[in-house]
Amino acid sequence: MTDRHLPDLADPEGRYRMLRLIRGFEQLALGLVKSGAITGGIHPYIGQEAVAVGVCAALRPQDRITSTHRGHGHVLAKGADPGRLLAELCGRVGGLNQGRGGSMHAADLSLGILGANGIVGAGAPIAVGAAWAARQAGEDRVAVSFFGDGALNQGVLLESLNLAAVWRLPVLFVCENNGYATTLPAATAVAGSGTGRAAGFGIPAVEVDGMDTEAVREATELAVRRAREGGGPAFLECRTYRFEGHHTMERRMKLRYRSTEEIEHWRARDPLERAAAGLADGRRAGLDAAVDAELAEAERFALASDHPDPAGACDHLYADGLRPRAGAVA
Amino acid sequence: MTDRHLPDLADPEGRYRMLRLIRGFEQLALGLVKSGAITGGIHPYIGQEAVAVGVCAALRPQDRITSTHRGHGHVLAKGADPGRLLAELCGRVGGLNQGRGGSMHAADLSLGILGANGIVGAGAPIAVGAAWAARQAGEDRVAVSFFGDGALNQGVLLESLNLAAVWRLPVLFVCENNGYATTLPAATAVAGSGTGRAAGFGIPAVEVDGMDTEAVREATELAVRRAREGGGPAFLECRTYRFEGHHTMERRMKLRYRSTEEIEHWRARDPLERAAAGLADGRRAGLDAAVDAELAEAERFALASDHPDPAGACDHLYADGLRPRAGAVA
Amino acid sequence: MSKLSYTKALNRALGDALAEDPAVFVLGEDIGAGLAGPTLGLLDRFGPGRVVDTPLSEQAFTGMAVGAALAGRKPVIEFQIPALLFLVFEQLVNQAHKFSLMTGGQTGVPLTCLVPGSGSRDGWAGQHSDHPYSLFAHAGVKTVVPATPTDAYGLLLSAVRDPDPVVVFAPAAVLGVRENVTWELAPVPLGSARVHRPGTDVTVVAVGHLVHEALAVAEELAGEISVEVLDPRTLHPFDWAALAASLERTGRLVVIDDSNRSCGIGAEILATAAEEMRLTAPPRRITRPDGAVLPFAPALDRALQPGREQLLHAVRSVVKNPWR
Amino acid sequence: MSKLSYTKALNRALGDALAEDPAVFVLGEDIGAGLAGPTLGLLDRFGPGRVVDTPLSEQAFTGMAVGAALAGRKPVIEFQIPALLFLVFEQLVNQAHKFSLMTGGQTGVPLTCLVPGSGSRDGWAGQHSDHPYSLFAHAGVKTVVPATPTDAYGLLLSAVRDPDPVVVFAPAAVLGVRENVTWELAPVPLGSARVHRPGTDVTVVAVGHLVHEALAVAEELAGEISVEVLDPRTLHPFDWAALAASLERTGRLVVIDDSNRSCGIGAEILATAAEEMRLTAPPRRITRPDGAVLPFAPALDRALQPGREQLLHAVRSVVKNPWR
Ligand SMILES: Cc1ncc(C[n+]2csc(CCOP(=O)(O)OP(=O)(O)O)c2C)c(N)n1
Ligand SMILES: Cc1ncc(C[n+]2csc(CCOP(=O)(O)OP(=O)(O)O)c2C)c(N)n1
Ligand SMILES: [Mg+2]
Ligand SMILES: [Mg+2]
Repeated sequence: MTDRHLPDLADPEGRYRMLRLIRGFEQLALGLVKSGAITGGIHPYIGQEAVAVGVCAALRPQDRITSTHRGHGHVLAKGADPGRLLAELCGRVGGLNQGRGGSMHAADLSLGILGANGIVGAGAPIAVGAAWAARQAGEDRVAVSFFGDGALNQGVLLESLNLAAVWRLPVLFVCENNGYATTLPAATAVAGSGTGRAAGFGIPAVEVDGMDTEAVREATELAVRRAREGGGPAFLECRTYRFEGHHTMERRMKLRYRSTEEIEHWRARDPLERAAAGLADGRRAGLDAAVDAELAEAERFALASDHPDPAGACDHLYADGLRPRAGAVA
Repeated sequence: MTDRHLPDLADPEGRYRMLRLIRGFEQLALGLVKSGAITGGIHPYIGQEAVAVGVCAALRPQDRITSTHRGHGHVLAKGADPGRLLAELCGRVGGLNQGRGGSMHAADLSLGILGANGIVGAGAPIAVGAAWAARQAGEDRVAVSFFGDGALNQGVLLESLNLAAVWRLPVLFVCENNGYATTLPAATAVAGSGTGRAAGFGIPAVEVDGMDTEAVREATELAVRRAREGGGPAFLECRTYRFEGHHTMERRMKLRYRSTEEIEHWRARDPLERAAAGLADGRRAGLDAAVDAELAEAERFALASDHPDPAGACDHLYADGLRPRAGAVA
Repeated sequence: MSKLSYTKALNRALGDALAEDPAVFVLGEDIGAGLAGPTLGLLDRFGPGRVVDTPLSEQAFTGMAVGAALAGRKPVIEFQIPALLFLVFEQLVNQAHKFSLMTGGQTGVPLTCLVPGSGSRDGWAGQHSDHPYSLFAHAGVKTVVPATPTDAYGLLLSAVRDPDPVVVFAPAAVLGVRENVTWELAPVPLGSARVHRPGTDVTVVAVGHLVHEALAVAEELAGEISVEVLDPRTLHPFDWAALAASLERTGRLVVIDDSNRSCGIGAEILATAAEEMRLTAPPRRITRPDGAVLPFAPALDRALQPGREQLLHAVRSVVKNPWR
Repeated sequence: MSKLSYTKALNRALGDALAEDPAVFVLGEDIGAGLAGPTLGLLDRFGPGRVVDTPLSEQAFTGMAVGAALAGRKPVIEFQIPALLFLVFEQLVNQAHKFSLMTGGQTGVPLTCLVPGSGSRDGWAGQHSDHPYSLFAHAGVKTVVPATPTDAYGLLLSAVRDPDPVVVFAPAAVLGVRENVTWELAPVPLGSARVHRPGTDVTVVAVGHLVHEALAVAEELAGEISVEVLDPRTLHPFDWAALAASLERTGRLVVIDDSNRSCGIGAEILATAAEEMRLTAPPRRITRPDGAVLPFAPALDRALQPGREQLLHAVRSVVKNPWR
């Protein structure tokens, strides 16, 4: 599965296909959480697909991204194999990370995917470092840091805005403002605004409709072009919404931080429907079928992949092969 | 020395007196560093006195401050006894902290001085917490966080701006922009501007001439009045300059990060001279003499105070009196 | 009274602490919704002035808690993940812990940090599965790991009342434990160990959820080996007198500890016992491996955690092997 | 070659590392000016693309270094104060250290952290005087504490070449040490201990600057007690084979370690020795007290640090007291 073609996001069909792939992947994953094939649950990306797809449509294969706890969409849109991502979620040896990372750490360094991340905000300085390295090497690669509205209040992210700005690095900060950090409304947590903050660091910042793939793509293209030409970082705030709970765990809880009306309001703005509306007549069904087939194959691959051998539980703990002392001495 | 009167900063004479006290205190301390009576050196505040005095002139005794590694000016202006501060710098039992804290940790909780601090930016959230506590108690106390331009890039400080803003707390953030964080020019380290950043968090922010005590006082009064009335935090950027090196250690090094012209330019704007110009004819000499007498007494007090007994080295390690196990068991 | 769950015990301790002392307040992420359990219902009962939902700014709100403590309040912070303690190491260890000594005793910092769900939770992987209590014992912050619901109640209440910073770890693996409580819940002094089961051949010191594993092993070995199970409850300050008394009886020591091996609390217990106490055989410890990072796949995750089989083996071997 | 100072050795290692591998770069605060010593002259020699002065944003620039490492670079961060490591615990322990395992071996993070002036510096007080190396040994980050100029050179060079994160502590108390170097400077493998002085009665394991104290004590006791002085040099991974070999000879162990007592490397060494090695008498350790905060006044500061007198006493008592 390693020599597969990278997904083509250059045209609207390709982008719709990816939106649909992410949506279908998450639905498949939700089922596997329920069945127990995925342990620990996931943070579903459903509803936010336009951001990952719109941004990645403006990137090149050698560009790099850092992602979040809610990372499947970014990882897929940047080109990761759905079967290997799903195998990772299932903790199998065929997974992107050999089953060692799981949902929150899915990475494919060969595709410039420097990892989902379990710590809010942690990806931002990593993207800054990748951008710095590219700039020093004279390459015109950019780095994208995806993060949520919650991350706007993380010190390391704010420090990263300054580093990127003061060094004029080719970084794109993409804030996916889905209105909530878990149960906390952004309105009561984020003073000022995301774009206002970025502007305070001297970073050009725009707000984009995060339910509109094309709007996201266009804004990203502008920012990325400027960054490649040495114009420094940019900040995109994508107003979006997650249709599901924060985490699959939420399904078992009775939380009331979002009203049914609010959820319905946003569901009516489904990015998939919007993208589908732009497709040529009759194309949708074919694309859907192709995606469904790909997902079926991904599921087959993932579930056929072996569980890792517990004897290798410490494999890769050190890159130099150092074996740690075991936890019990007989 | 505990029932001394708090310094009166209500009129220009009182403010000049305090400027002169801080200046004289620092010069005295510089001498004691040289003589070895003060171990470890100090970060002299000389040149920046107008900020401490201007800000504290607008405060009440029950207001609270958090300070920095360069804290003597703030601590004195908020009313600490110069003799006890000097004794602290000399590590004597008569010191503010019984000789346990030294220059970088000088504190007098009874005066609302929550401590100098050895970690850049660390005082900011502490001031936020003090302001929160005051607000919850229904008191109209404010809290002031002093910090340097270097701290503008510390994550915890940026997070603190958000907390203060989103909770509308009575905190005043006072940035003393002296142009450098050690050797690093603010111009190459701080993207955007301090005030721009604060504004990005929705905090009213003004720039003030930090060499002008009256300008600082007036800006502080406005901000403090609004904060007491529930109007939330404010941010003051005071453009100032340190006449000495970053730390007394610097005297032994040949560093060239500041030009002689630049230093001369700022020395010509000495806040003491400016304040002196506003005094009634002939008053200056008398005030100077009074301050010199007070400093002589402070020195006498400090040097007469006992060195602490090494047997008490772990005293106060825990507030409940817990004695730690010693480092060696016979 | 009937079955009390561990999480409910934490919840009750917080409620009682808030009720008994107006200086107490609780802050953290999603605590209004009671997401993690210990704060459930507290917002309704005490209002937003005492139960404070915070933005995602661990450093600032921990520093804020320090400032509030300096102004006379008693903050309790709930952290959603053990790794968040890494983010606030400066505020906790370098500020809160040091204020008392550095100010020459002018003030303490009565701050409590509660980490419900520490250690491994199946499927949460490398960044959410640490058990970093030994780091705080090393730094000198009071460190508590309750093993039972009543201890969870009593230790958390004492932690909140304590004038110093305290970190309370509530291991994920005990959150579901329930206890039949027939007596009045009461505070448990910090620094006091508990002998869960007396024995004469070997002392097993077990930390947190591993107390239950140790009890199971003791039961399994009953008749063959008489195992004393000692729960230190507080890792710093440690109840060394209780350990010494136990070793006077048994002379043999096995520690089971869910932190990384090197410089963990297991090391400390073995070292102190070897230095100062009666040992008739080489001691043993069961821990995570050195520098462990828990892999995601459940079987790998479990393979790195100390377990019953290893303990059984260690207890048997300690009884067989005197000093060489 | 003539007298090489410890700081100069660090400086030379950085220069050689930058010269030999274009992937290497150095970053930190005031490193262009060479304020702390180890980076002196490097900016002039290698330019601002390889020697990067950073804003005061420890978390972001440490995370940035991780990102640069993932993109193929080999960053070396100089930290001005040991406590700054507390600020970046997340980036170092929870990100850099974990990437290799969590990515299933896709990448390592070849990041070196250098802390010149760790431990107490007279007059720098509570927040600038920690010696937190045991925290990193516990977390599993490779941890190095060189005691001599040639070791400082050799270990730092190996650290920079290493594919994993490494923290190098250069204790303030050895920065002034000079050594007559008559041989070619060379890398020293991580994880290899060094016997500074052979002996037959007691093994003294000394960390960092305390190696020099141990040598002085050994000299003072010569004729009375034959002391072997072992410098582990790397605390994680630890050269357990060297310790075992030494204890086969001596059977007696004293550790002198400038970190806090509980869960420090001293505890680890005693614990491992007690578990696995030959000990004919209870081992001893000299450390800072539990949870130590160094007070400002110089005499108080010194009172909390492990010293020669205590070591002398411990060595004598270990020789006198077999197991009871
Ligand atoms: C630094 C940090 N704090 C807290 C958490 C626990 N946590 C995980 S996701 C999350 C909410 C994040 O909100 P946001 O950044 O808006 O992303 P979203 O979940 O909405 O996609 C929280 C609090 C964490 N992982 N890291
Ligand atoms: C978080 C942190 N990083 C680094 C240091 C070392 N350090 C002490 S003062 C200082 C410069 C601070 O600059 P600034 O905030 O502008 O204050 P100034 O010294 O100019 O008054 C540095 C880097 C520290 N104490 N804390
Ligand atoms: Mg969100
Ligand atoms: Mg400055």
